Amino acid sequence: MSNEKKVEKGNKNFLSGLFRQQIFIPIAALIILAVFNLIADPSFFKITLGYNSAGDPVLSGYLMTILDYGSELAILAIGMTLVTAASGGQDISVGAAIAIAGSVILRVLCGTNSRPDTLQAPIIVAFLVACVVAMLFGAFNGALVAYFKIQPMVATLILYTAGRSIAAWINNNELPIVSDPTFSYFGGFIPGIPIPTPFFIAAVCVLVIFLVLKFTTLGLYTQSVGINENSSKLNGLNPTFIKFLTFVILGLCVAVAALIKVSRLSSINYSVIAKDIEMDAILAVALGGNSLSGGKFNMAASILGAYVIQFLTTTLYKFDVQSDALPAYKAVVVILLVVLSTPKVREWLSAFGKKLKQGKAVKEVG
Amino acid sequence: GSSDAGSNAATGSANAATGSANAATESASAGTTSSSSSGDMIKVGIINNDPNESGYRTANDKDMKNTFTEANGYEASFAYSLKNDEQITAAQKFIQDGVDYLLLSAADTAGWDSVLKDAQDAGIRVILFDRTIDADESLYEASIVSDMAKEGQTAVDWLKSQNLSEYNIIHLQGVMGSAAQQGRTGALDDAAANDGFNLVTQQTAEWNAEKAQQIVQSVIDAGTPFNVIYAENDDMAKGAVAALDKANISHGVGKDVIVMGFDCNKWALEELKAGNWNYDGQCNPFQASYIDDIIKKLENGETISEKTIIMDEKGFDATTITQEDVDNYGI
Amino acid sequence: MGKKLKNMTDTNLLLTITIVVFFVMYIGAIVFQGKGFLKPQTFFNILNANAALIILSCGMSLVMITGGIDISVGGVVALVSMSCAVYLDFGGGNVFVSMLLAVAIGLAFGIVQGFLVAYLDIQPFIVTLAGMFFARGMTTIVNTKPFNVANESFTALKETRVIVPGMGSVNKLGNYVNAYVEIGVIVALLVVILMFIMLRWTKMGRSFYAVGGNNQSALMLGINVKRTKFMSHLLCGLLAGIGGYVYFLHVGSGSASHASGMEMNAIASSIIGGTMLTGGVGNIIGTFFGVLSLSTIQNIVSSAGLDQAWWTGITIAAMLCLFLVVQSVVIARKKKMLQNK
Amino acid sequence: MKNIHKSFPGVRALRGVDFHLNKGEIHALMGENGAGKSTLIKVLTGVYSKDEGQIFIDGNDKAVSIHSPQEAQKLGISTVYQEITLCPNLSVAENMYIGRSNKIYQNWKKMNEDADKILQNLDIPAKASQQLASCSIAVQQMVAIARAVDMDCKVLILDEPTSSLDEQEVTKLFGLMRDLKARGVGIIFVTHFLDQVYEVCDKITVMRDGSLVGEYAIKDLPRVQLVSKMLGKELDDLSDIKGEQPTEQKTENGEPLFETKDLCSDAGIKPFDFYIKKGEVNGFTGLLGSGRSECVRAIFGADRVIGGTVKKNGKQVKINKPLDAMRCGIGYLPEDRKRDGIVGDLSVRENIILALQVLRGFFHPISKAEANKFADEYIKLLDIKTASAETPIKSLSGGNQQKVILARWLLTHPEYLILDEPTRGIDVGTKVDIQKLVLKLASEGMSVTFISSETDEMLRTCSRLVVMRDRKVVGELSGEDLTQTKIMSTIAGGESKHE
Ligand SMILES: Nc1ncnc2c1ncn2[C@@H]1O[C@H](COP(=O)(O)OP(=O)(O)OP(=O)(O)O)[C@@H](O)[C@H]1O
Ligand SMILES: Nc1ncnc2c1ncn2[C@@H]1O[C@H](COP(=O)(O)OP(=O)(O)OP(=O)(O)O)[C@@H](O)[C@H]1O
Ligand SMILES: [Mg+2]
Ligand SMILES: [Mg+2]
Repeated sequence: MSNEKKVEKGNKNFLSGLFRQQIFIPIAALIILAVFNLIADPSFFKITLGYNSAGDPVLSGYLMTILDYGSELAILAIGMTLVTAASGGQDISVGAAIAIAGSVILRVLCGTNSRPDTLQAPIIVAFLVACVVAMLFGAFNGALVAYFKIQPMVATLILYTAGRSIAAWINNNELPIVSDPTFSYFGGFIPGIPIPTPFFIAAVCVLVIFLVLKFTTLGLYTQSVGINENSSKLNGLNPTFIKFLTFVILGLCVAVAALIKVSRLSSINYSVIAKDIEMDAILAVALGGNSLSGGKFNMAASILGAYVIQFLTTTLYKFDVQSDALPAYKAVVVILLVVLSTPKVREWLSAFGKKLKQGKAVKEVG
Repeated sequence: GSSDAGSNAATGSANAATGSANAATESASAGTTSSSSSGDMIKVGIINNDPNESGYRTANDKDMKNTFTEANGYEASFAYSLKNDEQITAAQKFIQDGVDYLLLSAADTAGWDSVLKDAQDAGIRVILFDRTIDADESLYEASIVSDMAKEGQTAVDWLKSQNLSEYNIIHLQGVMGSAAQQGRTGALDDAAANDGFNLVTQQTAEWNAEKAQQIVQSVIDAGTPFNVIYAENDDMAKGAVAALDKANISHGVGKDVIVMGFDCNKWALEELKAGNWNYDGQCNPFQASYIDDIIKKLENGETISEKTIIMDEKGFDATTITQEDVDNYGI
Repeated sequence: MGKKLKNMTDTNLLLTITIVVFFVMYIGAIVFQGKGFLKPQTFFNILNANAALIILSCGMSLVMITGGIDISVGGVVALVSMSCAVYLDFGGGNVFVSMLLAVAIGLAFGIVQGFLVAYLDIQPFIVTLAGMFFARGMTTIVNTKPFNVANESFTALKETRVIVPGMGSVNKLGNYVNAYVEIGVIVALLVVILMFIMLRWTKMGRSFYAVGGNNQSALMLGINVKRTKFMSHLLCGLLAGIGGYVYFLHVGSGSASHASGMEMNAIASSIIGGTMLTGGVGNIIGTFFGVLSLSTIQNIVSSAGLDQAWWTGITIAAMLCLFLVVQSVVIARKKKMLQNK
Repeated sequence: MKNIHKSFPGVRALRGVDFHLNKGEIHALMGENGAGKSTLIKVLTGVYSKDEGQIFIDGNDKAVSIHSPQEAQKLGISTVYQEITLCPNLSVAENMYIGRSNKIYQNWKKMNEDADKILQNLDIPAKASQQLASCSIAVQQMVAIARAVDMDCKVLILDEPTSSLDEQEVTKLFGLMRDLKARGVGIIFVTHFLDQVYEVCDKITVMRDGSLVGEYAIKDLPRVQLVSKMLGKELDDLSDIKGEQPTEQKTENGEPLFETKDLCSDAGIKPFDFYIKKGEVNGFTGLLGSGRSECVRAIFGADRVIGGTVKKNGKQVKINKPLDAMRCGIGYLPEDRKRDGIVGDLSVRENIILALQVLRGFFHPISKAEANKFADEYIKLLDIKTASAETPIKSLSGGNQQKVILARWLLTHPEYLILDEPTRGIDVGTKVDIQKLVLKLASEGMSVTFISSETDEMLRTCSRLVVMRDRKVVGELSGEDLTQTKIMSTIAGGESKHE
């Protein structure tokens, strides 16, 4: 009896434990991509310190590019994970919502003049207004899903259809351009700091969400609602409100992502800004090993998933894959990663890990 | 698509060069009755691309709206889509609604034959603007387009005239297959083959500034040297420049990298004037007045002498551009 | 009325809503907008333009009924039309072989995706999202430029019109024009009928519902859940291939941008037609009317003479919203009634 | 079945179990919660693959391999699983026939007719064309049974089919079982009701902790021994509880703790009055579907309340949603544990702390250490069989899931605990434990409402019973009146003591 217990404890060794962990999937994906690049061309990992046009120090290299451009996706993945967990569906309107939020930012900054010499309002005000607007649209989606019980993908199809038109409407179809250099800090570099700002913004968002998950019960509530609505209700939760809330939070994420997006170019193009980003955001959640039908989630895994996607994209660009053929390669890699992470394959890996450990143990004893 | 004020590259330019050889003798398609329906208002159905796709398109749409007004004797309906099939559906609807003229800027060159035949059967006259399509000429009255190949050639000629010691070019293409992309790419490809231009990378950024930024970023990260950015529209040039700025690579007049764009957005011309960019090729979006003319002529029973009308277009150099140019040609 | 409402299955209730709303909408369009809606050809044009979408939506409904989703169908359409176009033009091909090619491509997607979903238990969203990426990417690898197909026998087939007797109208030149539908419409109607029969009267069809309702239970009721899921994806892929060819027949060209976003339209149509993304509920006739409703909305908007481009998107979305809210309210009412006996 | 082994991650559910079933016998499979009965059945029918062991059929020497329920059906094994496993979106008739025939076409007319015939024969109040979801749980259970019985089977397996049936239906079921037995069908019957075992079974196989204890003929194994075999220890006789019933004296004194007046919810019950005193155990009784659950749901605010008032200690309180009720110190253990109770993918620990967490509020999460402490405490207290507190609750056996839910509510230390069928699917030993627990809680001052379909269970624990019929409160019994016959006659409408 006691022997058995020991064996069972032995099973929980670190390696096989890791294999069974959800976060193993994105980590493994990162490692595979990194190893591939290392073999193909180690200069991929080179980071150089240079000076940008304003004379400020700047780090550059593929890794910095990944950290930089993966930011929006990581931020969206946060909100998307919560929405997925609580409602068991996905928001496909985030791209369109970014267009709206971005449009709002520019509208506030530029006023009616599409090329102002000075900003019409402080950037923080513009950002806050965008947050409010994005959260309102999030609330709209949330209301349809939570109160009208429309399936998330369909409910958000409405905003997906209308979003870019609304964005154009907000600026009366003008394409405003901000010339103030401070505005470009958010998507570029803050003078004196050699690391791209989007990465900092993403890091702050990640920090905030982890604090929120730690110091509130958001995680437990969303999972509980996502798994069993009836039972959550009988435990005093308000499933409707919690679902609604996750959409509003996603709205906030959208506003932050929009700030970075419009700041990158100091302007906006309604029809292509953040194009297809919703698919990547959902993919990030899935690559994190989260079930897209709701319930349990792992936030860290989702965020890593976002960087996996960017890692992949950057790698493909590096190898000069034609950008319109790029999705085909991406598809192949994604499928390989996902197949690798299926329970069957993971079980096999975990058995392998166990053997490794047992082999060691035998040696030690011997 | 985007600034691809597209015309069919091959046939369009051939016609244009000879000043439209087809002195189209009132094609059969012009219809037997030239009497307009019910006299007062001329009904036009306008199918355009979504105006928020680019500055070019916005200007184009505004121009159409300002021309086809009730004051000018028109009753206009608009349909917008970036998708060819939706455009076709809209065209079918206009045909059933019984408009007098169908004005069309097609998203795709292909796939229009049967709709236009339907229009012809229904006695509706079709005028193409901005982009030609791959269909029989008898199916439309006129086509008012830009000559993309010429735009490309002008730009490449300008680039040659810079007499750089070597040409390492990042080539950012528009949506593959659009007339604008084909025309503007064609000229550069020729130069690459004949004049020893080196294309460091040739990638489509699909008219999208964000994608352009990532592509250029990738080239910078790889450390491959380059000294020219040939972007097939202003948006992509802008994305490229954003990547350059981040990496402290100077660009513009007398700097490390030459930046070239197309469309002549006002903001782009301003960049030009400030010396941050080097060249911008014009793509003229103001076709409405030409269309208006043609419709008036048709209504009076006149014949159209030139079936294909090529828009007048220039290229601007940063060193010679004036504020006047910016005001006059910026869109 | 109330009692009737209660006794209806969700499937039939949603179907009824769709059909009623469609007719209300169409008649409303005739009354208030007149114009083209007065002519039967407008209706046939909706069919012509959406034959492919109808076929795709049928496939989509099948997958959705089993509780899955397939977002690769739009990409498959693009890939099919591009491949067939390339084959017909450069390969100097034979129309019949091009059809086989289309079916083969569709089947290949269906089989691979079905295998990954059913036997490796990967989430359908991910599998088919990758499928979409792959199909779109492959399309540009096959050929980047859009082009018209010149092949004569193909053009002849494409131009073939089936005259609908007695529905023609007089055009502005004073000629009588016959109303017509394209061959694709016939194919689409056949598919609708076949799939309807399959779902309603075959063992496989009923298994789709069972698996979508509760796959754990279905397993214990002795249904081969894996095979059922596999079959639904396979059929969806096959229909995407056929739909792709019908689309190709309608536009007569290959292009990488073909059918962009069509998967969303297919999903939206299925849902408007009363299929639930959560599985177990749905009906092919509903899907058929779902497609019609969606495109009628688009038609109404496009001939409403909106002066600003943004209104198009906003109006379509608003009508979609209204539709969904009505659906949801009726369902909620039914649930309530069930509760109260 | 020989030497069957099966492990789940962290649990060894079956360790070398042998099992024999003869033609034409009814064989009870007994054991406490989590003993591995359901797992054994699922291995036999191919839902789970076995790690080790062999299965033989018809006395053949060659072992058969069963990989899916479908194959099991083909071999003539038809099964009613513990949790109802039907498809709610299909019609009743379809649920009865799907997955059975190899015919490609489905003849609706014939199927509906056949199904209607069977439903009529078995007296099941449902129509063949009705959607299953619109039937009550009991009817669904009967449909599942009808399906299994209708199959031309050699072996029939019934895993706790009676847990949601009332006595009449149980009698009907037993009739059926005897018929089948006469036709030579072998029946495996799992239940926690000892009476039922002794009523119909020929043999008993007892399991404990995943291993076989033994196979006995029914006459060789008196009740008390059976129980001790199941539990692995001697059980103080059931009658003990009755003896130590401490409720009487407490209920006399004091004002009602909770009191409702004309309470009425949108679930369709008639307005009712109800009260409970501190430290009192009372219950609702009535036939299936008489509205017992709806009454307590209304008190807890689980259904939308549309009229009436609730008073706590004489002061009116507003209960519009469960959280209000929880704040007032009410706890509610729902009757449908799978649908309303467990949060399947969450761990046992999270399931235990859920209600307390909600009470503490959004910004005061229970720390991991504290949660572990709570979890360990209650796992021990209620003797919950689980691999660890981390295990997802859905992989626990039914009875243990129930205990987790009970733990959840005990953790909130309610003043008033409502238990709706807390002993459904619970083994004898635990049942007694729970009854004892209830009485203990009451003696410590907690008020408890105890609802059960087993009248004697209610009689043993409750000091006062509210009787319901047709969603109306029709009477109240206490003290001397608490007898089976009195209850029955009140339900039947003999003498209504309605105030
Ligand atoms: N899918 C599963 N994953 C992990 N463990 C499981 C799973 N199913 C059952 N178990 C475990 O196997 C053991 C036996 O469970 P089983 O359901 O067979 O018990 P049971 O005898 O039917 O109990 P009950 O009377 O409560 O229904 C339990 O400890 C349970 O936790
Ligand atoms: N006459 C009826 N027609 C349809 N549904 C009914 C009817 N009576 C009751 N029901 C449904 O049956 C279910 C059982 O009712 P309820 O829970 O009130 O019964 P109960 O007395 O608590 O019995 P139990 O708890 O033993 O099931 C409820 O969901 C109720 O809606
Ligand atoms: Mg069990
Ligand atoms: Mg009840």
